[in-house]
Amino acid sequence: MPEATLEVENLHVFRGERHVLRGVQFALAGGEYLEVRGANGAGKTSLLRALCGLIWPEEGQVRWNSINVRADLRAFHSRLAYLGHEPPLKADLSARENLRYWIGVRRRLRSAELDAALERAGAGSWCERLVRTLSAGQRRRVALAGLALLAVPLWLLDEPATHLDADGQQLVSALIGEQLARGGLVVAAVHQSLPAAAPQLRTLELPA
Amino acid sequence: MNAGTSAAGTLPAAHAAGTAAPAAASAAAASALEAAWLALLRDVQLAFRRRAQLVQPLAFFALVTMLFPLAISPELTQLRAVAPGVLWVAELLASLLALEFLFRDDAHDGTLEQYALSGQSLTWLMFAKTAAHWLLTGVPLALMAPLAALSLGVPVTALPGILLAVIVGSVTLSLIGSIGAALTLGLKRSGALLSLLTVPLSLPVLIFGARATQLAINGAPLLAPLELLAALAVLAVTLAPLAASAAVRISLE
Amino acid sequence: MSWTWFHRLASPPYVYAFAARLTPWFAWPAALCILGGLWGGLVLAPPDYQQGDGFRILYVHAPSAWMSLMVYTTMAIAAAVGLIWRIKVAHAVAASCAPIGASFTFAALVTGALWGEPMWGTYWEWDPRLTSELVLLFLYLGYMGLRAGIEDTQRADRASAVLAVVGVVNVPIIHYSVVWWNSLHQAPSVMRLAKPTMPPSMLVPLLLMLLGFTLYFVAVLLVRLRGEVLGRERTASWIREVVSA
Amino acid sequence: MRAFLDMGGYAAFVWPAYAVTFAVVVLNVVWARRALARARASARRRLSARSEGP
Repeated sequence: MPEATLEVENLHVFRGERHVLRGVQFALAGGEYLEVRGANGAGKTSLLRALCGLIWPEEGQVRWNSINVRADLRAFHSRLAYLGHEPPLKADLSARENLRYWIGVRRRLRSAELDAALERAGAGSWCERLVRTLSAGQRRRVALAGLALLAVPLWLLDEPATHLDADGQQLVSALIGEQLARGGLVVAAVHQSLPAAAPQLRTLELPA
Repeated sequence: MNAGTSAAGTLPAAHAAGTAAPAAASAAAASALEAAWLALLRDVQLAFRRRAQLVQPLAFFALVTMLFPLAISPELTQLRAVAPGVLWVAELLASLLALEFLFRDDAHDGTLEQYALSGQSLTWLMFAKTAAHWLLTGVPLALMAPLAALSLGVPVTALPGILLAVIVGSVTLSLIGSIGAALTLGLKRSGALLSLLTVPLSLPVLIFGARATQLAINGAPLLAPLELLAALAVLAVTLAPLAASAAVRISLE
Repeated sequence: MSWTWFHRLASPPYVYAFAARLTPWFAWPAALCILGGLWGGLVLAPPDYQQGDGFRILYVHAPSAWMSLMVYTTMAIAAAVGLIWRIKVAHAVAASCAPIGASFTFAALVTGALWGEPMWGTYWEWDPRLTSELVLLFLYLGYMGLRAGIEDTQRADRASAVLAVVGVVNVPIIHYSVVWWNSLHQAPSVMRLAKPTMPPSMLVPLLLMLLGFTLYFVAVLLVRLRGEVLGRERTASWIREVVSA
Repeated sequence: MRAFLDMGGYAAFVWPAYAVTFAVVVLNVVWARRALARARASARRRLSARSEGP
């Protein structure tokens, strides 16, 4: 994976009347992990959504490899994966079908790869069940399997470890570690630090 | 970091490396068409998991056409005179009803967000979704239209023409509807507003469709209105997905 | 190419101050034109040889109908500019247009109906012009309904802008389909008024009214625009000066 | 004057049409001014809220 950088310069974001992000600034290089912390409503989600270009910042810019991402948003999107609060899964499809469609829209996918990723996420035994029958933690695991499958350099994760048991949290840490080892970048909004967080950990505290 | 890997490693390490490591190199991006095809398949498969929702617009269509004989008169000559209007108004209302489901679930569960961030053309994906919607509601409604027409005393010879007109017209209705459904995504209660937005834009379809139906009933050649309906459909195919994708992006902001 | 002039022109403080300064320059000429048009239309113009004095409704109906279309077009252009270049002021213009346009569409409908009764013997005739006007009213209502339904101003701006652009593409299609439909069902309407042979004594007041209403629209738009611009501005210190003044 | 007001027998249609149109003309001015006043008031409120707040 080629060396990649993410730079954020003086980001100001409003949600309605509220000035949520006031001049957020950071730079992240390949292999680095940024934890965004802050109380509820401090703007963690807004930051992630502004980073991936869903929200237009009132001021400031986001640069990927020194180029403003607005110049070619679609190319930037093909390099990133964003996981929101809720895993983007359809309740009426099985875990496996969900990944098949979700990931398949973005990249060609071999069935062996899919099985391996599900297995890795500990979903091997129940991946044919409809998502509506899965627990919140299980759904989260399916989403993590999808994340690994996307194979993109930039991960933007919103509370990746919620609903997960200790084992699952280790899985998150392991996935992040591998992503960093490959030279990828990870930005995660978290309540509390992940266990066994990477040595390349950096933090950003958002004021309430 | 080692601790993490071993704790989560529930399968052979080589396997895991195989999935994740070559990543960027081996992961060929899906083409726009592949992506659109998958988006369409997903919606079709989902719809068949929830068949009850598929039947609702059809039942509604039948219900509305049944109201007219009861409200006007059971006399077939009278019904035949109003049949084009009845059919198209029922068609318009039934397709409106079905629109509610077009994006709502996808907006709730984050699917739309993932589409918008997929690096694929959102316009194509919206087109695929609308195509799926048309296949699942527009086509069945169109197939029901000849039956409803029969019940209104329309001669059998008129049915092929009616079927053709409704099929072509429903393409435009679905596409216009996709714009309205996408625009009202950010709203808590959208029912009446959705109609207010889409019905005025659908008037040309109603006019040409009803005319084609009238001509079919009279046994006259109906090429002229059919051509106009087809022109509308072409225009809608080229422009509506653009507007719908813009609206979806706005709803995600 | 330098865009600085453009951005200066579109910057909220500039627009606010400029709009305030410009308003009287449109308002007074508008009043003069309208008064002149009224005098000419009600007093100087001779009665129509067919419609007698009834034709004088023309002098309010035609400007209202003109406003309804002109305002919608302005709104759609402003919306498109706002959508493409992300200019807040353009969205503010579009948002200011809607209530003005809707009210004049309403006026065009009512005056059209009042004209219809003596001419056709019925208040409502499914004549293509009135029908299109009615559809236009629904387009305006949809636009305003969508704006009202979305709480966040920026999202409301952009969503309604998409609707306005879609609408303006559709307006001619709707109009021609209505004309086509109408031609199937009845003879051409009696209401053929914009006759090129209209004598100057009738035509000049009409042109004065059209000009007056257009100027009036700009004046009202400028007042509304200031409010909309102010509501969209969140940080700037210039608000303090404006508000305390 | 009487003849003018009578409008050749069309008074019942001409004058209401003018009345409606000019009601719309006047109301638009009133609404616009009121909208501006409201925007100013709310801007003032927001300013004071901000200066008191953190």
